[in-house]
Amino acid sequence: MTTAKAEKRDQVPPPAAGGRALSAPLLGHGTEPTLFELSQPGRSAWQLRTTGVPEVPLEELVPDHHRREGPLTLAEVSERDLVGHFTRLSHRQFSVDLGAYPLGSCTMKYNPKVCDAVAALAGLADVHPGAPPSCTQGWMELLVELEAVLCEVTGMAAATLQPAAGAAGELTGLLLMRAWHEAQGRPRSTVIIPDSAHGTNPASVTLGGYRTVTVPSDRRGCVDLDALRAELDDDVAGIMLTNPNTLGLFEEQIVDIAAAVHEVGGLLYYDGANLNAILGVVRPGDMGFDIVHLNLHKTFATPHGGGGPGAGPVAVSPRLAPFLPGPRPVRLDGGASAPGSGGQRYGWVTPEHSIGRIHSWHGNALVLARALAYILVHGADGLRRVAQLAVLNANWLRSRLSTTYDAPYDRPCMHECVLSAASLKRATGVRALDVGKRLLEEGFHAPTVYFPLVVDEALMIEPTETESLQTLEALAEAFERIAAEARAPEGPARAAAAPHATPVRRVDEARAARTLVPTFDARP
Amino acid sequence: MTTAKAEKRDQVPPPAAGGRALSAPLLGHGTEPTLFELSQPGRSAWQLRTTGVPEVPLEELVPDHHRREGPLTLAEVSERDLVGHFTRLSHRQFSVDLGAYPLGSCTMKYNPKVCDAVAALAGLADVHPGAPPSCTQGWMELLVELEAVLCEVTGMAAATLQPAAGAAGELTGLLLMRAWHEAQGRPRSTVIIPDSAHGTNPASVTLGGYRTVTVPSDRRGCVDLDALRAELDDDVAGIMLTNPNTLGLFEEQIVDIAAAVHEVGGLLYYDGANLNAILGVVRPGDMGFDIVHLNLHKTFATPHGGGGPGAGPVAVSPRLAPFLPGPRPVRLDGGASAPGSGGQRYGWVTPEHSIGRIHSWHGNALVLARALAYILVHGADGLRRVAQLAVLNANWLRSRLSTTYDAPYDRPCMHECVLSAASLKRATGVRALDVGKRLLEEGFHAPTVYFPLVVDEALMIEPTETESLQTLEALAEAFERIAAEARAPEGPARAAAAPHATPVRRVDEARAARTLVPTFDARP
Amino acid sequence: MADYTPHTEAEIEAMLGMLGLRDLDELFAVVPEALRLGGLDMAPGRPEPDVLARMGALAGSNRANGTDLVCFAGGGAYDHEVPPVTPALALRSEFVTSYTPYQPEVAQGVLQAVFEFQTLIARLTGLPVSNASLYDGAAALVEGLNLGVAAAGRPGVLMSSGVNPSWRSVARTMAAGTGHAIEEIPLADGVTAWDGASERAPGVVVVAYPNYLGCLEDLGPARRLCDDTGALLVVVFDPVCAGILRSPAAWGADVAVGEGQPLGTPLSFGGPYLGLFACGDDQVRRLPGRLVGETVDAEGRRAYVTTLRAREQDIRREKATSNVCTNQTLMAVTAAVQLGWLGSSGLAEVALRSAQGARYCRQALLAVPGVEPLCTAPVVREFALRLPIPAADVVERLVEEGFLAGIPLDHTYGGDDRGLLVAVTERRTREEIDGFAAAFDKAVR
Amino acid sequence: MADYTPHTEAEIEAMLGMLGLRDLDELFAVVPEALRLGGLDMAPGRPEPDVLARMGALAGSNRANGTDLVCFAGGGAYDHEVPPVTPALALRSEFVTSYTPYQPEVAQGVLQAVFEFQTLIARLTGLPVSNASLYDGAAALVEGLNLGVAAAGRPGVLMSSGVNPSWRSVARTMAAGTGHAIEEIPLADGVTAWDGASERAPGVVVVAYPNYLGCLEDLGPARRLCDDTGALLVVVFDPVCAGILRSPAAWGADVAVGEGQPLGTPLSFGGPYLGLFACGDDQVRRLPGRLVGETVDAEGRRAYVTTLRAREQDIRREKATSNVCTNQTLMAVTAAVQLGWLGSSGLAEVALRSAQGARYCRQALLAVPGVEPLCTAPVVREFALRLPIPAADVVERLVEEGFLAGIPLDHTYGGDDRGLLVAVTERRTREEIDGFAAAFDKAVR
Ligand SMILES: Cc1ncc(COP(=O)(O)O)c(C=O)c1O
Ligand SMILES: Cc1ncc(COP(=O)(O)O)c(C=O)c1O
Repeated sequence: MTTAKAEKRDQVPPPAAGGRALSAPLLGHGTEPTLFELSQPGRSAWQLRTTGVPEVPLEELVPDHHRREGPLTLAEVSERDLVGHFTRLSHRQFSVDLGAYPLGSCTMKYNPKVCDAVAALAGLADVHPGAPPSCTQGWMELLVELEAVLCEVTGMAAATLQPAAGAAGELTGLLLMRAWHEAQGRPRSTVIIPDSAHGTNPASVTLGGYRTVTVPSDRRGCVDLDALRAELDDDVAGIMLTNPNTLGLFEEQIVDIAAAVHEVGGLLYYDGANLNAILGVVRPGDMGFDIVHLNLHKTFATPHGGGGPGAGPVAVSPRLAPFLPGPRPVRLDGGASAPGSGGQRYGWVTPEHSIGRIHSWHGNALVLARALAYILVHGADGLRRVAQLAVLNANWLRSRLSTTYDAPYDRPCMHECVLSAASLKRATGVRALDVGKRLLEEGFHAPTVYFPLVVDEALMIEPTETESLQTLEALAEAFERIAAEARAPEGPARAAAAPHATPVRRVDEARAARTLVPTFDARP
Repeated sequence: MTTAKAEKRDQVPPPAAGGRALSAPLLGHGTEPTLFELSQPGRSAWQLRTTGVPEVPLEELVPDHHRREGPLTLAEVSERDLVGHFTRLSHRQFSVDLGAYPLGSCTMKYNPKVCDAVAALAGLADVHPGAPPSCTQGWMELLVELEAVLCEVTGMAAATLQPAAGAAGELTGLLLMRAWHEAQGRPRSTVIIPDSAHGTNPASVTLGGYRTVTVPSDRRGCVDLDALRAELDDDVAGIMLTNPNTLGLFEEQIVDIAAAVHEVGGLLYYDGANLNAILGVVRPGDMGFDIVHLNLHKTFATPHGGGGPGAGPVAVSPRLAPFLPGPRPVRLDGGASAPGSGGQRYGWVTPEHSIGRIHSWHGNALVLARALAYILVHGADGLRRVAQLAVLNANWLRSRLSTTYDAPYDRPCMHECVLSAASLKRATGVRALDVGKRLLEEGFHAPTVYFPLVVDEALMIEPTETESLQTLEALAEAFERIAAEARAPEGPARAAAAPHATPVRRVDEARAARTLVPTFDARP
Repeated sequence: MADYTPHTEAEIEAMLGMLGLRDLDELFAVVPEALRLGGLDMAPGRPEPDVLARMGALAGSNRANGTDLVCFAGGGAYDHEVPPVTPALALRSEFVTSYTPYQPEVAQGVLQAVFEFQTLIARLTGLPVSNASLYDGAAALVEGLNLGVAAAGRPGVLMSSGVNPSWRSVARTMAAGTGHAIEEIPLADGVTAWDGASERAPGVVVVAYPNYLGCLEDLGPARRLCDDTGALLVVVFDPVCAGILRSPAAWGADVAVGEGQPLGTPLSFGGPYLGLFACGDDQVRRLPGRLVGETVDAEGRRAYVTTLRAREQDIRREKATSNVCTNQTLMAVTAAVQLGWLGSSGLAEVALRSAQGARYCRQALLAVPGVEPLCTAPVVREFALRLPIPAADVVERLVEEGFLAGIPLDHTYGGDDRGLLVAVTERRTREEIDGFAAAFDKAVR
Repeated sequence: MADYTPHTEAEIEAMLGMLGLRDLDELFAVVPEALRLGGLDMAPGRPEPDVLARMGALAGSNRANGTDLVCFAGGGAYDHEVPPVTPALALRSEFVTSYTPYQPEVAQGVLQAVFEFQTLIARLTGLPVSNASLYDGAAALVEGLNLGVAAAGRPGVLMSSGVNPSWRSVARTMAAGTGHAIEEIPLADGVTAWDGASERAPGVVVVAYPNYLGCLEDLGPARRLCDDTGALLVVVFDPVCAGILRSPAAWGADVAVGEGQPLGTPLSFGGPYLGLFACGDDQVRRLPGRLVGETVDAEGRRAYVTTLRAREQDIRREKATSNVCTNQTLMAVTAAVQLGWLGSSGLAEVALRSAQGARYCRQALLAVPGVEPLCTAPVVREFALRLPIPAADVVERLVEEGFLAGIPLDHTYGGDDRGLLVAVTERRTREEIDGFAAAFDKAVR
């Protein structure tokens, strides 16, 4: 883009003069004006501390050609209108705190408020990440303790806490795989993933410099072991699996899979998004996995924040530990000689063959602190109970709903179940999407739809362990009502027009992509 | 009530077994079950710290006949359902943070978030009120500083911060009046209040042991000076006034009123609920008042909390200071000898002729801290600007709306204006109440209706200074739309059926009083 | 200068123009010239961060529990657990920044929460009706007297000295206006000595359970006094101890009043707290303050509304028996959340653990040479000691050791200046109690 | 053991009954016997208050800014003012506890807030498109390289050493997978010495503004390099300094990336932070991560939705150029609130005051004997010094005096181990700076 073009863009029209910039609430309805429509030049909310620092004009501080080319136009609002605006927006947002969120693969469990209190501790939140270890011993102890419990939970030897989300963990894991194979002197070029895998898996494989080889699922929803064997050779760097897989099914042949992959010198990567199902029951390490990422924003109840932040630590078996990203916080033993350790118990160490940094600092630290608090509250038994009741809830729902919807895999599930609206669609035209939209007006979030891709009209339902039997019953009734209604004369039309009772009605996604309006200034 | 009857009452039926106790949110609509319907015996949310204190069975600790007569049945819910329940309830509640609240006499201005941060300071919130002064010097300094600024703002000499709300302040003021007259050796028996006064005024007069004498307002909405003079004699303990009065009008003859009351030896009490109008412009003390209460939850922006807590400090002229409630926090001068002052700068002192305590402890301390923060941010000029813009907003609205509604007093108002729907009602049957209910579905809170009593079909509107011109315009348009619509054929019916868009439709108040259901257990 | 007004200078001009005014001062033309202020004698406004720093400095000049002191003080304000979930819910801004629910159509949130609060308090006291809150325990006591005197038609009040002395002091202050004749009955060995009463036809009898010294007394005598004279029995109860104790209703209370701070409200240097008030159906039309009732909306859906409004000051005016208007709704919502979190089992557990802690602590302190019990009646969470030296001195010495040792008792409780009231909640660990006892041992020498 | 499951034992029985199972273990019958765990080797669960106490103790083992240290450290994380209103809004539980807005009908709150965030970042950078956030500054840089290399079709990257060294380190780590050929160009007197580049046909040129040493360099040469070679220009910008500096677009950036932490997110020991990413219209189909667009609902009302989803990993799978899924939405909402609070005037004021503080502090430190400037290019909020002794030692000494003096520079910046990077934000008072300079004077001896 040329400078001239850029300058033109920057000539944002002055904000509308307040417009109908009112503070009337919406009680869930109507349209909330944007900050830009609420803006009135000359208004402001900010207040900054009195410093006594000598005032020097901008012109003296910043040379001419470095100064902003024209007036900045953000949005000028009063604190009162700022508060009104975002409070009203919050009333247009579904959340776990408002109701059940049976979104498969996402583990939208209740996020304990005690973890908010932890994340708000000034002694954690107000620490500069570049402060020397003498100032951050508490944080380092926290991270080391978290690493240890994550290793115990996964059955691995060491972990990095740097990855900021699951996908970052995947890529880290693939880079570890690459570094390890290279260190063995035989770089490889492919990574196998099952067809049911989450989209981040193949994307990460590509970014890790590998080629994806997809293996099909068998009729029972698991990896087809023969098909897998057929793909295995010494160009295979490894395989990425989740277990339970994205169909919510446990890969029973995992030991055989592991043996087969290891036999050709490949590594096993465990996508931990579904770890909630097996906490304290069985561990990836014991199944034979070499690398595991965890989604702390799923399994360990750190809130999703409307799309993030998450945290995706990666734990590895002993042979991969020397390759982990650094610097890592470690406990210094008595005679430690880590640089700058002067009498301190924790220091930063970069592993011998480290793949390098993968985060600006040390990872999503406050998310990590929340997860540790959650784990400490639960302990071994509590975590196991989480898995047990998550699986109980999912099986109860599966059992209850599999007479109303199709159950493509008719066997017990783990923490989530995949049903299908295929018959319903054939009979009535009502699709999985419509079922989800109708559910919204019943007061529930929709399940995940059309994923995993291997199931037609998939409805992927994950109730999580924090929903009560009463909520499950209400959810099941809503699903049943929707199916029954779809078969009634007006049903399909009603379903297609759903939802009605939501802050906005069905949103035109196609138009958004066709006529892209990515900012307020791009409005036609 | 006999014990037998009581025991029967206590046999609360065991809570419904979950019922349709679901966590589906309401998105502003539907009915939220009560905690009792969400309850499931055996469930719990509490977690208490591990203490290591030896466990002794209840039977050994509490003798038989002191133990609870039967099982306690509150409500047994999970933390997840507790959070869902109260979060959903919050979505059924209008608030300043959601929109404009032009409720006359209530000063529903924006409550700055910085004051929430102040009230959350552990060094303020975690202090036991019975701790010795050596532990509470910060709090005492805060209270002494607040007292000083409140005295400056009101033009008085000393203040008590104990009263927990305006009405408590009124009663405190009347007891001060009583004590003062008694100390003069001539107890009196009546207190004069204007007919426009708030209901707490006459109620406080009665509780203060006085008889209320009501004086009428004149045609300009002010105290009828002649009628007042006719009531004045040496049995009059004093007069209670607000200025501006509850019609939002400034009592221009205040100096004459003060002189007349003082002449018969009476005292002037200032109801500070309307102080927002005159901050930094004119002071009750300078007008001749002897006693002033302030509503910190109005003028100084401490939030109303859905009906409280407030704070109603009472400031007095020098001659009344010795009668103030005690103990009071005071600054000890160098040679102070207050009990327990060992080297401390602040101590507790009970005034010589104190009427006694009027609060369990020292008043609504955290509310007082919020108010001080608000005042310190504003300073002298900021407070004056508050009054100026509150009055500007009210006059703009009055002027704009007085062609659409009746303006019973056609003169500039102060911080609020009283209009009337009398003509509208005559023409269409649409009452002030209906106007208010219609406004709710426009996204605004209703104004105060049917108060003050002296105005027929009163609409008492107080926009406050924190609402923008754009919000005022939208509010005015809503008022105008409602009036126009009322005159249309379907209008009156629509108005009578309003509101539609709110979480519940018009609520049957008569039925609530007729068939009293004050608890869940009293449901028929 | 800082403020929160949104007006730009141009808007002010335009608004003044519409009103035909030249400047903002003209808005105040009605104010007599002579009264108009030049300006307030106050510091200029300071930006928020400066003010927050100043308030932080004031907060830092206190010695707070948790950080600086381990709390063994009670006397009407208790250091019970407040979990993060309670403020997270009760302080949602919809609850914090709303007004009294005058328009039920947009206030179901507060109304339903208060309805649930009323139900919880009714279940706890055993009485069928609770109001929506009063200012604090003292205010609830005063309203109890007002109701009782009005119902009985007699101004005499027999009040046990087991009632919190500062609440009694408030009651005396208010009696100057209401004309109630309050007679305070002393305690003997921690229990009210009703025999000593001179008033023979009281309108109201008031007794606290547990009383100020932490003692449990048999309320039978007080109830019989009422039955004999036609007086109403007002029982001052504690909402935490009530989790394990015989309920006010079971003792025959006509009115139960109490301080609700232990239900989720921080110590807050004494406020805002929460006045609890419950009574029988027969007194509901004299109930002070707000009352929320269930009803339906125009579509027949369940809804809540403030009801029996005719009792309240804004309608009854000088005939009202209470002037309360703004109350403590937010604390009532807080209590509903906290009781929801505790449930029956949690409330009973808090009470039980407090009693266990008190038992353990009392034994440890009584083992200190020179320390004696002030009374022998059974206790729950709090107990009174007689020390070998003045209690205020011991408190000061223990502050230096990091303990808030309790509340010194006034001489009427029979300990001269050497009586100390010690409270132990479920939050106190054995380690803290052991440390306290060790420090106590040194402090009383 | 504690957990947050609501199940009563009776309910578990009933549910197992419906499934025809005897106990909970049977749910895991599919798990091979040999793999089943006896139990985790972990401490038993502890109640919340215990855990909160433990986390509080860990927090207490840090030296935090505000309480223990006055912060002069930057290096990519800055101590700017975060007013109470920002977390009060951004941390509303609807924002915190929602998922990615997959169902726009019930996610307009997050979607609109992100749309506003995108608009604000677009206005700030001058570029027309911003995404909905990335993990942090380093991730944004890496995505910038990925986009640039894909667009240019050439793997060569010329990267100024003025880019944050730890971001460069991340870029190098990722290059092991992507195969990007990154050449780092050193600085000379604080400004990139492009002449030294050996690569003559780069796909991407990256430069930071201000750069890691706080210096402002003329971006003209970098832009010309791009114009000459057809490379894309990626500018690393700082969102606060951008309030007064020439915008990335005005310098001709194709892509602007940055760290959004200074927009309302606490220092948080380095995360969660906020990766900023903006680009031209021409690159929108290569934009990494989520993008919110405006559209309408079935009734024609304005509505928002995540759009151009075909770019994303869940649809493109192995053909995606980015794998980002969960991002940092909550920090984007936070930034929208914070920028709403600041407005144009506030953001410019923060930048100006920071520059004034930096100027004042730099002068004061340069007055200390033995302290020299590391470079002379103009600076805004941050500057580099060369100390007479190792910087890490000075930092440690100043910690003891209550100051976090800055970030020691690595030797590539030409100060051996004696380079120190000092940042001054609008929060630093003259008094603090004077105290810092005085302590500095002692510490470098
Ligand atoms: C199965 C699976 N794998 C990986 C991921 C990616 O995790 P993240 O979104 O944290 O990057 C997800 C998240 O949705 C997932 O469900
Ligand atoms: C004019 C007036 N006086 C007195 C009061 C009573 O104040 P409070 O509600 O704080 O008791 C009010 C409150 O509504 C009022 O408006």
